[in-house]
Amino acid sequence: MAEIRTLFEDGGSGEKPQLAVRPVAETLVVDVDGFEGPLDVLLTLSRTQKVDLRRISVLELARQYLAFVERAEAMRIELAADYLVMAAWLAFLKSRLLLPPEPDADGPSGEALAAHLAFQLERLQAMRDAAARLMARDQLGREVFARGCPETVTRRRHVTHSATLLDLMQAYARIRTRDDFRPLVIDRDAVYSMEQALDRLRGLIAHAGGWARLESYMPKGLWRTDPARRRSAVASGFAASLELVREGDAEIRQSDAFAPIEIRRKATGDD
Amino acid sequence: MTERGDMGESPFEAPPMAEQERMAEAVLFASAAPVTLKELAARMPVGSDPAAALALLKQRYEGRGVRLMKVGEAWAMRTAPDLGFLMRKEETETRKLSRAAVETLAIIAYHQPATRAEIEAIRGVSVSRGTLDQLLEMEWIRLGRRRMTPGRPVTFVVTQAFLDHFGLESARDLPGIRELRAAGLLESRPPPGAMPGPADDAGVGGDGAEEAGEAGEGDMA
Amino acid sequence: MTERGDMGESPFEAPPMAEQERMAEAVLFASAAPVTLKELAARMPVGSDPAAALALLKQRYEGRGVRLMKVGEAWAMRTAPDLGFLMRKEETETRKLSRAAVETLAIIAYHQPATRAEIEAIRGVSVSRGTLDQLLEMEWIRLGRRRMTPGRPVTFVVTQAFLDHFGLESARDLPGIRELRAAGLLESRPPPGAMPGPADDAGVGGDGAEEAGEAGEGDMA
Repeated sequence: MAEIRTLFEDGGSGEKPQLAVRPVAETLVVDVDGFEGPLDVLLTLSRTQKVDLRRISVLELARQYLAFVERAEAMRIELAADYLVMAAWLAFLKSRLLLPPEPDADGPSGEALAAHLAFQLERLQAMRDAAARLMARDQLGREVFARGCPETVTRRRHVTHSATLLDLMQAYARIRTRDDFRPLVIDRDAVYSMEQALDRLRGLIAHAGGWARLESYMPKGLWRTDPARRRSAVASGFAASLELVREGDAEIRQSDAFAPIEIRRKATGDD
Repeated sequence: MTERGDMGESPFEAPPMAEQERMAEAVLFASAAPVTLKELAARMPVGSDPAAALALLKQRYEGRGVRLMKVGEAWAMRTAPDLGFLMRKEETETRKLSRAAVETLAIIAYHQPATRAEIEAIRGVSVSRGTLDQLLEMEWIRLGRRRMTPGRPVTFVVTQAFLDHFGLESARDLPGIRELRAAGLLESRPPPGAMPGPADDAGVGGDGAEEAGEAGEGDMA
Repeated sequence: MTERGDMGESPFEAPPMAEQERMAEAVLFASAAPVTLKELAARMPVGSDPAAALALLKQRYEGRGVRLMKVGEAWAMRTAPDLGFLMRKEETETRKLSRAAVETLAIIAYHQPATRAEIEAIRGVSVSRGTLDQLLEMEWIRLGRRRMTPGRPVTFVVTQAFLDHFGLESARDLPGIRELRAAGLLESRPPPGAMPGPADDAGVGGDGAEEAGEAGEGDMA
């Protein structure tokens, strides 16, 4: 719903009426921006009757409200839709209350509708009174005060580390599968170092008898199947074989260009 | 610092009641916010009876400048309201609530849990988003459980901070709530037939509400 | 001691002493900072004797959970020092073990006894002293027998506390590689390069079991 106030730009007095001293009937139109909806207007109008809300004359109230709407229209004040809806409804209620009930009329009786309106007004008034009583109570920070300098509760933290069996197994599985996780390691997977080749060759030819192809000493697995690794392993293996010969630990031979290179431990050598 | 061992021979033996009362006193005194029984129990030695300690404490502070007050499910030390005039210096600037906000707050407090449609049906105007936001921000209301009616609308209820602010033990202690209930003004009555309202189906979610009709028909002029 | 002289003659009669005590109590309770006698006198009704009120108050709180204390030239209410332990909240926070620690632990569990060099070879990164220290401190690993190899390196084995924590009867109950794979914890692709360690059928936790067949091929060298 649109703000009521904006609909009364030309008619507003600029001053919001006080709840208790709100002027009624005659000055309603100019002060209408102080109302919070049609129910509020009706509640204010009902005060002119100076009776218990339970004994209020709804018919009289309907007359007053309709007069209020007429005035607003006469002053070319555009009323919010719900004010007009309420006016239409009250006109209907008025006719129901004035005319004798038709025998075949359906829907609730005028009395039932009027009673409900009276109930709504009484309930709204009750809530306003309750709100006033609530706000009149002793309030924290106004009449009642909390501790001015609360002592802070220091928190002492114990940190316990924990891991589950699943964490453990997953960690192990991760290491064993060498998946993507390899922190701070320079990836040399595809490089078979000369040192590695030397170590391997030295260890193996020590137990070998005669001539054997250099490739047979190559590492197994991916070092043979993966082309990049194979290349590295072959190169390092050959370099290592030359190194062993240089050191006098091995002999190599090749029968022809591109023929297999063979290697054996030098008979006289010892390590 | 005294450790638990000093309290008794066994770590499972609760300290004497007088000592428990002292402990409850210290904890409540040190806290500006209400302390729940559960929190208190968690801080006191194992086997303590915080409820009994609080009962003793409440008695002790009867008529003093400071009182022990129950706030919902929690307890707090608060100055006696008759001495408020001494504390003007401590007074905190409270934001002025609009009439709409005050009324909305009262409706939620007295009717809780209340849906927005119910608030609107009572006030006869729609509730602006800002009003509820303000009350939520002040932590005087919070969302309750959804109403099990078509659309499952959210409900609003008042908070412990609300109770604390207005010095209420529970929402049952709201001023005049018994009389209002007895007068049937807290019931939700669906209107007979179509009644104008802020929303088309601002039907007040019913817990077996009665039709109107009992309100004096003879008084109608 | 009293400041009554400052007040001059008053047309008002000072409230009874018991009332003055209540007032001092409320003011000290609500004040954010310690309150001096002068401030107190300024707040209390004319003709009051704040010093006397404080003396009464001090007496009243003797031995209680809260006490009246002099802080410099001012007065304040403070919780009794022997109850300081109530103002501490012990919080136990459980944190996940770091990835490095879990991996190191896993390697020790599967390969025990394992030397540091072995752990590093398997993980492919050096093991920080802190990681091993943490696991030792948690008592999940302990030092085993020294390896009878050059340098006689220390070995690490898992403890009973470790087995208890992970609900294992022995380290042998740890699922093997085949089971890990079946459980979807291992990808089915073969590891790049033969890796040292217990194969599917290699007993877990042998005493330096022979893994020599493959040693020297993989990263371990």
